[in-house]
Amino acid sequence: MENITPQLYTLLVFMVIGSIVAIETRNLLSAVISVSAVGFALSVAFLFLGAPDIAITQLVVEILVLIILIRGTILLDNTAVELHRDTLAVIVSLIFFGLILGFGAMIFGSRGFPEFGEPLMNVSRVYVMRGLPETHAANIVTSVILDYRAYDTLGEATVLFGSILGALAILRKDGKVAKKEEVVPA
Amino acid sequence: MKGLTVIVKTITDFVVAFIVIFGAYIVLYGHLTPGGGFAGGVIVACAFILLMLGHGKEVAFSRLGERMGHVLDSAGALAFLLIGWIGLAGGYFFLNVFGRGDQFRLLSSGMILPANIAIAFKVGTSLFIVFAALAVFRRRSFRSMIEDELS
Amino acid sequence: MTVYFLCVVLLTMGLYCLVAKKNIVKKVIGIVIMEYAVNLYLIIVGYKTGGVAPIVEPGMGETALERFVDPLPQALVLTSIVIGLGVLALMVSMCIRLYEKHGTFDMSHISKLRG
Amino acid sequence: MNLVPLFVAIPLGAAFLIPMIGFWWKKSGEVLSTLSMVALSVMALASIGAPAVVHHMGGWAAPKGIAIVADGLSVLLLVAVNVIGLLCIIFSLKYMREYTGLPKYYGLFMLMVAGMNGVVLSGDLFNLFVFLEIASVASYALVAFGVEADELEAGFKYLILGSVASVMILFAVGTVYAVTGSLNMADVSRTIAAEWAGTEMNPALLLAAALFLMGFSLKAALVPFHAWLPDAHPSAPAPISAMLSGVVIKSLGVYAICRVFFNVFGFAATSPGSVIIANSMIGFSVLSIVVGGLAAVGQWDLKRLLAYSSIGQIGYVTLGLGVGARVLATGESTTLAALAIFGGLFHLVNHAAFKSLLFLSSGAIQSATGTRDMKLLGGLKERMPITATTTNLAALSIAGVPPFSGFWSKLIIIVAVVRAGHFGIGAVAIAMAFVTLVYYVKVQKSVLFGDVGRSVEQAREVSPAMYVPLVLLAVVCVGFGILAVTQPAIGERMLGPARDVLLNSAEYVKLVLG
Repeated sequence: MENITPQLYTLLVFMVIGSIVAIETRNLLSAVISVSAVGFALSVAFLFLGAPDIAITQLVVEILVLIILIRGTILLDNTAVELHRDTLAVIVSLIFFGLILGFGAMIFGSRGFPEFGEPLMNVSRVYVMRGLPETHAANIVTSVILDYRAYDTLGEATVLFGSILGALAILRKDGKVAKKEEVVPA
Repeated sequence: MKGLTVIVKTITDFVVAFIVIFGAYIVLYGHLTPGGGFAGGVIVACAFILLMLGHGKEVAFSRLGERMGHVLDSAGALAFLLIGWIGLAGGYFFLNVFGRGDQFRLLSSGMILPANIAIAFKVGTSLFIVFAALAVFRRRSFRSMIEDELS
Repeated sequence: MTVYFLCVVLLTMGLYCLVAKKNIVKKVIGIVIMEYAVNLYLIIVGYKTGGVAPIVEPGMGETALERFVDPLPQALVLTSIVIGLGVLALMVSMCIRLYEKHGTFDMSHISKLRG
Repeated sequence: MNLVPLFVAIPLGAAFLIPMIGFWWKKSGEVLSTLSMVALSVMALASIGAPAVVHHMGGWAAPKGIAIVADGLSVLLLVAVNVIGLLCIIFSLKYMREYTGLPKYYGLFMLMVAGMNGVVLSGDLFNLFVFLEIASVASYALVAFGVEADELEAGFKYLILGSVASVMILFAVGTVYAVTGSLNMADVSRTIAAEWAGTEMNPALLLAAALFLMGFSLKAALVPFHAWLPDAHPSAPAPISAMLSGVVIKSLGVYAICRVFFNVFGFAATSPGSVIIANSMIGFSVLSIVVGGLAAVGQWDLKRLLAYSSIGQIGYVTLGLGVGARVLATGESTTLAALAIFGGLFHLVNHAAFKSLLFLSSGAIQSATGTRDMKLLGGLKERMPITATTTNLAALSIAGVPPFSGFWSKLIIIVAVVRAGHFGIGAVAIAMAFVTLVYYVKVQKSVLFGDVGRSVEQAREVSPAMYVPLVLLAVVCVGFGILAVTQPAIGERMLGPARDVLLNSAEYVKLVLG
């Protein structure tokens, strides 16, 4: 089987650069479009990593995220971001993140963590081997999300329901009923 | 929101039907090919959003009213919950009590197909509603503010 | 290993954006980047070298099944993407309301509560 | 067939139905949510003392499918969540009249309850994350429910920090999955115990533990991660503040810390990793006790004072649990660990009762006088006798005045801390208990007694719909405290099973995997 590492690294570096642009650019529209470019690169990366379901979902969600972000925020105000030169905060956070990165590098290189490309497949072996005979779904991912772990999917649908309900609640015109004449207590 | 030019409107009308059909395919064949209720639902929602962007909100709302959207949203979620309840009759929540049928056929794998359809309904309508709410809200509250800034 | 490392880089960049930037749209973007990083991390954890998508075709034998990548992280990521979308919708609606109240996206002009 | 899934299915059904039929039937929210909360409370109270139950979702056995587990600890939290939820709903019926969009409010409230019930029942790491998100998303929206500038800002802050916590937890779940190849808590626990007990902990697992600790501490608002709480809790409508301070930070934060660290990672003797985790738990707790207590003294906004006090009191809960964890990790006597954990859980239940009572009272005061600024209040004892009495009882209890329940739980925690040899920490805990007394005396002086304040002159007692839940909670608060001490069998019956779950993780594995 072909080696996907070069493509993966290219995409990852592209994503990192895209994120830097998204974070540092002073125009909000550019920032939103850059972050969407990162999302599309992520979708392609999922395709390379053998996850077409996730790639499709990521792609369509990314379109929606772009529309919502532009429609919801940028159209209101696309003035350039004000510069805040808080040098101390930046230095402190850079040192802190350097520590996190070093810590991460130490852990992912340790012997306890499985190498890239060699998953343990402890429970998943059962899904792969028995998925079709047990659930009759050819797409093993679907058999996992809608049969073996359908309860999670109920939770997922509920999160979406809750956030939409919450968004509608927050977009209400007025929070409180307009006060009528106060009743003077006897 | 008045909508865009005639060219855009015509193309939109033409394309929307195909997008909906494609979304339906993604939903119905979710257990056999990549995709599923969620991706398909978002695609259908995108079709309605396209309609809304192209024609203005009135046309989109005439195809799917706001109240109808809420009802379908809740109904999709309830349908999925109901599938879990049906399983409880067999002793376990989400027990797959439907007949599983032949492998590799559309009507197979028991509850997965209805669950996919329920999720697609839920996701499609709820995303459409939230987009509509964001767009409508912007118009309602900011028209004066934006006009002030432009003048 | 370098792949994991790049995921962590992406994650910390999102965190940096969240901490250092004052604009609330930038903060939203930071959250989105962090979610990308976590989703990518989960999928990479489940990748098998030379693996194929876990979709059975008629007539596949045991050895073909052995080459499937891990399907469980994919299921988790699907859920996590949806959750991210929901939270984004909620965040954007709050941003809109905050803009309506203050006329700006800049947190340093919005912030009144002392924390 | 057991009915444990109904704890999640009933509130979810109510939450889905309410916004749908709210268009036609305006009262749907009130009726449906009260009915389902009554049902849930009855079910929760009925399951006290029942043997632990495991339900395999979809009929798939444990590591393959998702298992939900109702053992002693889960039942304890279920009782707290559902009973307090019921009282908050009753309080909302009148209090929330002044807000618009009530079907949305009740829908979100039921989602929050469903999320918390799902979290405390879940036996699967990812499932725990999903239900945690349900409860969090609902509470983000509820904090900003008033859509005023302050409320939106507090909600946004809460949302941002909550999302960071979620990302951390998800990252930790991914790491645990990468190392153990499973998500079921019992299965993971078995793998960790088999491969890593007694040796130096796998660094990847240590990373996961650190991320879990940070994520859950953010949800529990332990001190360095507390920045959102003092804004979010006062901004929410009063019943939601009561829920947030009373049960949400406990079920999403403290419960999750307990479950993940005691039952999944396991505080095995002689494992250096466990000692590090236990020490950081103790460190965060002491910081929370000190910062929360001192910050509360300086507040003049009643709800802000209560919010800071929540940080401090949660610190006592995690202090008890952390000391228990440390004793387990260093392999000292199990009885001492049992005492410390018992104290922590006792304080958790007590705090749930009296802090929700205090927040509901503050809501009643605000609705009667129109303010929550303590400088404008005063002399409520004459104008609102019932509210003032219940507030006073709760304040005495939280301040640790004997014979109220708060005194006993703090006493047990401090005794355990001292007996474990942490004299400095014990001294701090005692000193901060006096600080708690100081700021509740301040509340009493400037709100309940003293001269009648400017805003209080026109005030009168709130309607029965609002004070009935207050009285009920006060009865629970005082009665439970006195009974738990005079009749140790009752305290043992309530808290004993929960303590045993935390003490013995092998038992949990056996229960779930058979």
